[in-house]
Amino acid sequence: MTMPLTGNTFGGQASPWFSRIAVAAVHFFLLVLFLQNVAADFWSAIPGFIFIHAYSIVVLAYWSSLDRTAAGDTVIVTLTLEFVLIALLFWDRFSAWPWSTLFGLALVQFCAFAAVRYWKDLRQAPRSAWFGLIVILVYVMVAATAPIIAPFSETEIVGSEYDVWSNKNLLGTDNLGRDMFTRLIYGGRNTVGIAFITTLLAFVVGGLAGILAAAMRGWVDQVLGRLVDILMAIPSFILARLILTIVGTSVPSLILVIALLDATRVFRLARAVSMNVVVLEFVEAASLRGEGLWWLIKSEILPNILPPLVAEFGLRFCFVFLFLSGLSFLGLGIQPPTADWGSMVRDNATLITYGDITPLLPAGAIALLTIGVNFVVDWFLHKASGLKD
Amino acid sequence: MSQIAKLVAQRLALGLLTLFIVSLIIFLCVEMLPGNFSEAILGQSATPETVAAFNRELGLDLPPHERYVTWLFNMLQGDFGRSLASKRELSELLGYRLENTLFLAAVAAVIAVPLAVSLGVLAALYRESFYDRAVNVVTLSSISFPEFFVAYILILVLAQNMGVFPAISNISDELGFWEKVYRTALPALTLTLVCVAHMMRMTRAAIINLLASPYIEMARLKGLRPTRIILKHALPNALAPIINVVVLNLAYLVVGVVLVEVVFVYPGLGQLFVDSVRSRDIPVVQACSLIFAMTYVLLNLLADVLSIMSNPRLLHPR
Amino acid sequence: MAEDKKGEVLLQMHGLRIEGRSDEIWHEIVHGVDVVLRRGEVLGLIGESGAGKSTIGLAAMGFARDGCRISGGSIMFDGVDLAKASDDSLRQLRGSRIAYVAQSAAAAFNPAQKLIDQYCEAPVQHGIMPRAEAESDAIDLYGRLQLPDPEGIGFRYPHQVSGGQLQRAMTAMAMACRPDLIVFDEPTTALDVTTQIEVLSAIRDIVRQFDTAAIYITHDLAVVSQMADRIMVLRYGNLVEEGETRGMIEDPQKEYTRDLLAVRTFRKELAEDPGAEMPLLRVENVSAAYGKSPVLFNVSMDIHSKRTVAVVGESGSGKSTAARVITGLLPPSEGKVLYEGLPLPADHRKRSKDEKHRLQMIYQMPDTAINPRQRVRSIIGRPLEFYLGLRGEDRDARVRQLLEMIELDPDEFIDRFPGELSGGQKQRVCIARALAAEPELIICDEVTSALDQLVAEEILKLLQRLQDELGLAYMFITHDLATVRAVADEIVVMLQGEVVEQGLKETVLTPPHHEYTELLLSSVPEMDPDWLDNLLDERLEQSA
Amino acid sequence: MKQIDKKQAELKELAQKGRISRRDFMAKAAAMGVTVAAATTLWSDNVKAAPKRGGKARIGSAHGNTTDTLDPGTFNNGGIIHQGFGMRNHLTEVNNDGSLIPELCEKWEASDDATEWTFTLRKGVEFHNGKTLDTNDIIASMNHHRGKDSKSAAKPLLAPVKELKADGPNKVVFKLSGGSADFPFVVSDYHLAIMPADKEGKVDWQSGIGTGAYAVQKFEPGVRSTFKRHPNYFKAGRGHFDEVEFLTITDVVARTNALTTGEIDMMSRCDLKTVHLLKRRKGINVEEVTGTLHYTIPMHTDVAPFDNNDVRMALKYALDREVLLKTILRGHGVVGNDHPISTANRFHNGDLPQRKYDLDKAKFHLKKSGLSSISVDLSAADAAFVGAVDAAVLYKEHAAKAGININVVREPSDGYWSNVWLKKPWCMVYWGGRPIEDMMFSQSLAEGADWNESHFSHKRFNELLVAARAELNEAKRRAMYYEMQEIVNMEGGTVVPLFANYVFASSDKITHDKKMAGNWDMDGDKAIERWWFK
Repeated sequence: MTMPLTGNTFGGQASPWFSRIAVAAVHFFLLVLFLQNVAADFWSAIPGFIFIHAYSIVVLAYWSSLDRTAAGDTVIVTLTLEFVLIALLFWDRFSAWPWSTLFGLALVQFCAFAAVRYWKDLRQAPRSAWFGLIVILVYVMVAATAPIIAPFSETEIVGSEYDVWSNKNLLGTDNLGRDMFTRLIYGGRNTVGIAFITTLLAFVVGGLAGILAAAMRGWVDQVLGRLVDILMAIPSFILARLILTIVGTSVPSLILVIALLDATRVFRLARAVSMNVVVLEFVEAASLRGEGLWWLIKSEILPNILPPLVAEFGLRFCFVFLFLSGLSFLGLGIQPPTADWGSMVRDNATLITYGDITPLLPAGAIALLTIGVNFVVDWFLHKASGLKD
Repeated sequence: MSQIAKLVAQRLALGLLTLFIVSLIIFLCVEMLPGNFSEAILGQSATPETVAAFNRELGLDLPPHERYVTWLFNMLQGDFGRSLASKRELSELLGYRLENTLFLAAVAAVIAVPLAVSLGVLAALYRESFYDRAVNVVTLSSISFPEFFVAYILILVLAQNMGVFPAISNISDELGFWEKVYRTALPALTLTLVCVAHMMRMTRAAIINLLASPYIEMARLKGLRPTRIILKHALPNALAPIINVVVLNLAYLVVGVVLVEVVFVYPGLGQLFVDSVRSRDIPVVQACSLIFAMTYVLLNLLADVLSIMSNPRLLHPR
Repeated sequence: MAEDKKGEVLLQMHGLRIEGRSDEIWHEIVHGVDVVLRRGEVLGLIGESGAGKSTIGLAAMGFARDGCRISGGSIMFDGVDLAKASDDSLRQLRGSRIAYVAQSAAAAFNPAQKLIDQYCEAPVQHGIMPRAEAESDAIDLYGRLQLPDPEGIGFRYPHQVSGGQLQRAMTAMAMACRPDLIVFDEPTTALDVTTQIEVLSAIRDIVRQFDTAAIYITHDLAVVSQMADRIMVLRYGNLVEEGETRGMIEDPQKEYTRDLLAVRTFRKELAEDPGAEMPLLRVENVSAAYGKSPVLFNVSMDIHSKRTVAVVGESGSGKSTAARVITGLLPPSEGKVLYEGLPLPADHRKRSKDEKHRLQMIYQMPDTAINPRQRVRSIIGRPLEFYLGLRGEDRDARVRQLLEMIELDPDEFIDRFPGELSGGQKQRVCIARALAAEPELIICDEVTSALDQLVAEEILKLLQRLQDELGLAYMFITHDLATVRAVADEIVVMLQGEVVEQGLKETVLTPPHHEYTELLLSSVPEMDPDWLDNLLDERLEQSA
Repeated sequence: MKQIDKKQAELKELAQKGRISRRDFMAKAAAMGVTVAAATTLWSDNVKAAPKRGGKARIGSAHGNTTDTLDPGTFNNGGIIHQGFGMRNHLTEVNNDGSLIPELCEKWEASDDATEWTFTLRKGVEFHNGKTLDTNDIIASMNHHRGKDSKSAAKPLLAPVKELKADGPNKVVFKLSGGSADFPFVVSDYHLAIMPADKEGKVDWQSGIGTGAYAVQKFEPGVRSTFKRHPNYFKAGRGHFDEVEFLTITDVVARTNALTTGEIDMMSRCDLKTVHLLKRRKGINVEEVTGTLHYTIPMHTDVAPFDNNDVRMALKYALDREVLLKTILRGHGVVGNDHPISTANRFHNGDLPQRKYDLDKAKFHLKKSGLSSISVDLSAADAAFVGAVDAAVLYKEHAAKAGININVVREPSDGYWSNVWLKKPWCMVYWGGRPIEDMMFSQSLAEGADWNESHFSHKRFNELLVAARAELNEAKRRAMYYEMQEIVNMEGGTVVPLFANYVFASSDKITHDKKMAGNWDMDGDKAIERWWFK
């Protein structure tokens, strides 16, 4: 039953024409941002423009000449190099950018590179997964570049409350007369950003602990397992409430608390899937070789439990997202005037009674992203399970 | 069977330990909250004298560890204590709320669980069909909206526009059973929408997971009908994960419905808990947390026992 | 079964083509095969993995696994073209007129139902007989298949019944509707040799009793020659050769068939008795247990450098446990392991790098023995880095050397993932990984049992060459006496955690044997269509 | 006079119940010495709005906790206060026109220096359990809040009461440590409800028995309470519903939905953001009253830089109250003038110029203070009032233009009153307000007062406070209170940006007197006593 193997599912090589276009598009996007925001005048941006394009050509030429092993590393090297070079060239203006925008841009670029790298897989993705990917990409780009694309500032009051949709305020205004469109964009940035960081943290903590428990067994497993059991026995909403009340609802404490609560769920999954891996012989072989714990985790276990973890990441991200909105609803989430979708729904919820759809927008935004992420996760899981046979 | 008894005993003992630590954690958390019961009750009008008098009467002036030990000691003797606020016996105060919460959970579960499982089975049977995709998208959307938003939309459509259900669940114990069900309909529906997707997807996945196994192939080669293959051969073997996810959702229906209670003014445990935290009514907070933790422990135990019962390998060892 | 129908063509597949899907592309895996089967005839399908034999066997039921499709040709079964028949009519045929016996009965029985429920399902669902009748029929068949306690065994769950018995119960289940045709898909592959004989004879008897036509699929020519009237040899989805069993065994026409027949003719030169020379590794009175259940009892053995010790036994005999004790994965409850006369720490975590690198292990399943997320370069490179401190170019150079040593082209293979390798190639990589540590002793735990016979032979030859070149000692754990014959210098026979016999190869293999060794040796099928009959007669006489 | 009032009340009741024809009514009125014109008005007023007895009223309140009890000493939210007013009465009552009228007493008298107050009890008032009200009940009810072990929030209110004793069968005498012209107002406080006393002189608060219009049937704190009308209620023209169901619905959306779908008949606290939409709904009446509820931003006047009055003035000028009114209250309120006396109070100083957003003046005062720029922390949490944080942020933006840097510190809502208020040098606060100037001033601004949130210490102010308290001449008192408001306005440490309106709604099946009380939400939290079904 073995089929002729045409390539590893996760190391597929991108078709060169697409990679060129994609990277060029990313660079072009970056440049437009440059021209709009960084370069004080058009002419001073020209060298940057020329440089980036010349550089892209060199990178791509080099890249396509390489075999695919190096491609992954090249992506990372390229990414780093490019940012360093841009930073050097435009240091004075660059430093004025908010860090989150930089981070966001890095993320956008990373997405593009990932798309290029896994183009072969993407091409086979079903339509629903494509839809999900596009939704996620749009959200990431919007979130990353919020200060640039939003017509107004986050808390600026630009009109009377509940204005109708107009040219000036694309989606009307909210309960305080702030531009709804702007708030939506910023809300996405805040909510998505916080949910993303929270989930990431939960995975780092919970995932590591889970793998550790599986790898070490014995009392470590017991202690961690019991601890998680206890934490899970307290309903998360309630524990979150208590802790947030004690430490206050600042964004860092929100992130830490939710991450801690979510880490328990991640722990369980990570432990369960790691358990399946640690009994495999290659792990035994590595530990017989005398490899340390860290190597076992990093090189032997982690790469093999990544697919289910990534899938879980998507789902957890959605849950965190909904959890945050729930907390906002109870007034414990992200505090005003910072825009977030949960409290935007809540702030405008009374409108629903009068059949107004304004509160639908942020709720729809939440739902759209959740659905998108789930589609991608479904596809990913499908692929990952396909790997087994 | 003795194996099950042993497991139950072991898990119950562990559960007790868990409960003990939970009570300790909750107590510490509430202690760490700014302000205490007296200040919370008196609010803006608190003066040092009245607060002191309050504390004296309620024994709040004792050091925390002493209060905890007393509480624990009384607890062990079956005395749940009284609410600081109303001086009512907790068993009476909580009993009513718990009953409401369980009622809501039961109504939601009665709708949600059969619905989810049958949707999941159908989706597995007609996988990759239009029906499958449609159910998938619909259920996904239903969990993708925040809970309170689903609630508001249901109110708008079913209460405001169509007027079939009341907008708030004003229930009391003198109501008849069906009247109670009627008034609980909207919150139950909200909860159903929130948790069906999860259960349905798990049912579908668990069944599909098994479809590649040799015994399913064998069943197909025996010339059995697809329905029979799914129901007789796949479903019984997929029960363990399904039971787990169902139980997880049941636990959620009991402990995680604060938002729905707020929106529908449903007098359940969640509201009581939130209120009691706000006013630092420690005995009530403790008791609620213990009930929640106990629900979790017991339901988990139930899931394990049911999983064992559904698995002949464990039920009938060689 | 009417006598006049005997000899009539029951199944005729013509130009059968089957496609399988990988990476969203359809590849043809069976390229136009013709099969003819008459009533009462047993047809053997033989070939290595990837030959398409199971696929063809299933196609005889009009069935294609998920991800496969029948893309061409016709499958005429008693006048009906199964390739074109509707799902409903196919379903009515399956189970009632064509039945299937799967490779692993343990997996093919629904674990949640009792055996008899599963037996009755087909006859009741097809409306052939009511439940009660089916049950009594089942008990009758269980008896005929020599299952112990035929009245009671049906009311057990699959996990409560041993593998050999399950395989017979599955054969009974296939017989339930008295089908015209049964497809046996490697029914004895997963069984021990001694059990295999019982199942083979039971299957043969029942097929003969009911005069059922059968397709018998296996990779073992010796087995199929006991069962089949006619044999088809398949390779890569093509027919290689077809003929009457006896004729084919005696006079194969094609080279591939000859290769298959010639498997395990490879023999190692006989070695001398090592005498009192200090052994490289000595296992001294070791007992071990998993938790509370003891699995090893007072086991002792010596392994001398540059020699191969084969540890042989059936599943559950404790041979792998012995390996785990030696490697330090399972500290023994009693006894000790000496390396060059010095005791090794019982727990591998307490052993030094120096102690570790001398002792390497190769596993049975190459699929799980190497990390699917690492490239060959790092799989082989890591021990070099870890034990020898090689980095960068030095390391790569050495990896290339090792790849050449195991006969894989470095340029082609160094950057592959395990998923891009065949089973034999993976096992070679495992060997290279072991070699990278520059060991003195390699424990080979059933290293060939997951591989096709021809590939296995290549691996054995490779190991032998490496031993000659590098002076390695092997501890060779296997259940396959053919392998033992091929590679061993010394043999240790194990049964239920104890060593029943040990010594030089010729001593052990030359009669008189220990009783169990005798049983083992006699149970290995031979390429002789009469072997099974003779053996059974012999055993019958002995017991009489 | 009193006699005539009583007769008139009886007449009114007859008219309202339709038991008397117009002709008979006029005749009876004339017999009582009422002018024809007055009698006509009386007739038409009462018949048009003739309160009808009956029906089951369901009320959705924004407030109410599961920890609420029937002990009036711990009443702390509008929900339980409203229920308290429904089931119990007080010695005096603030009427819906803001005036003080006798409730359980028939009249009160003061000594000349206003240190001794005598209340004559109304006769024949019956508790729900049939017991008749006597002086013991009054004394026990008052003592419930007094004494060393009192846990009552009303303890400070009664702190000046030196002695409390009965004088004969139906008179109670309060002896005060200092003159207090407004003492009758004090005893109208919602804490000081009259409950039946037992033999030991303790009150029975647990049963909820009182003299009020409604007797408690079922009390589920924080959820719902049901009441039945007290058949022998002593007040004429009050307490019209047969039954009352009191629901706590904290979520404003749920409350609004309940009202619009007819699940409840009245609700407190409308959502200000959408009240304009609610008003458009058919079948819903929205009411709005300016009351004493106000927001304050007190600075500790003994802490730098707030110890400098110019800094305080600069901060007062650096806030655009109109914007705050528009955004925080959506216009449902009035701007404050940096003193806590509302237009609903008797002695509101309307002559005082309204303080406006004036950057020049702010800069001027800032310069005058000798500080070129200041940077101050402002603590806020939404526990102070809804939108407090928004308000703080707006303040920050306004002040920045005057060169004042306000750093908004977001405090946790929980424990705000114990950890932030009175502790942090500058924070956001809300006050329910007091119907009496003296109460307001002596609680929040008098030197040494527990709640002197701005640590205000002004000699003249304190002298005026004591003098005005004992002054029985209204004109003189007015002058004194005007001056005090000016002092606070010019020198106080408290920014008072807004007075908030009470906005509540009812179904149009409900009706009520035209005049709405401004001392509490929902008609002085007496909707269930004062309103009726059409």
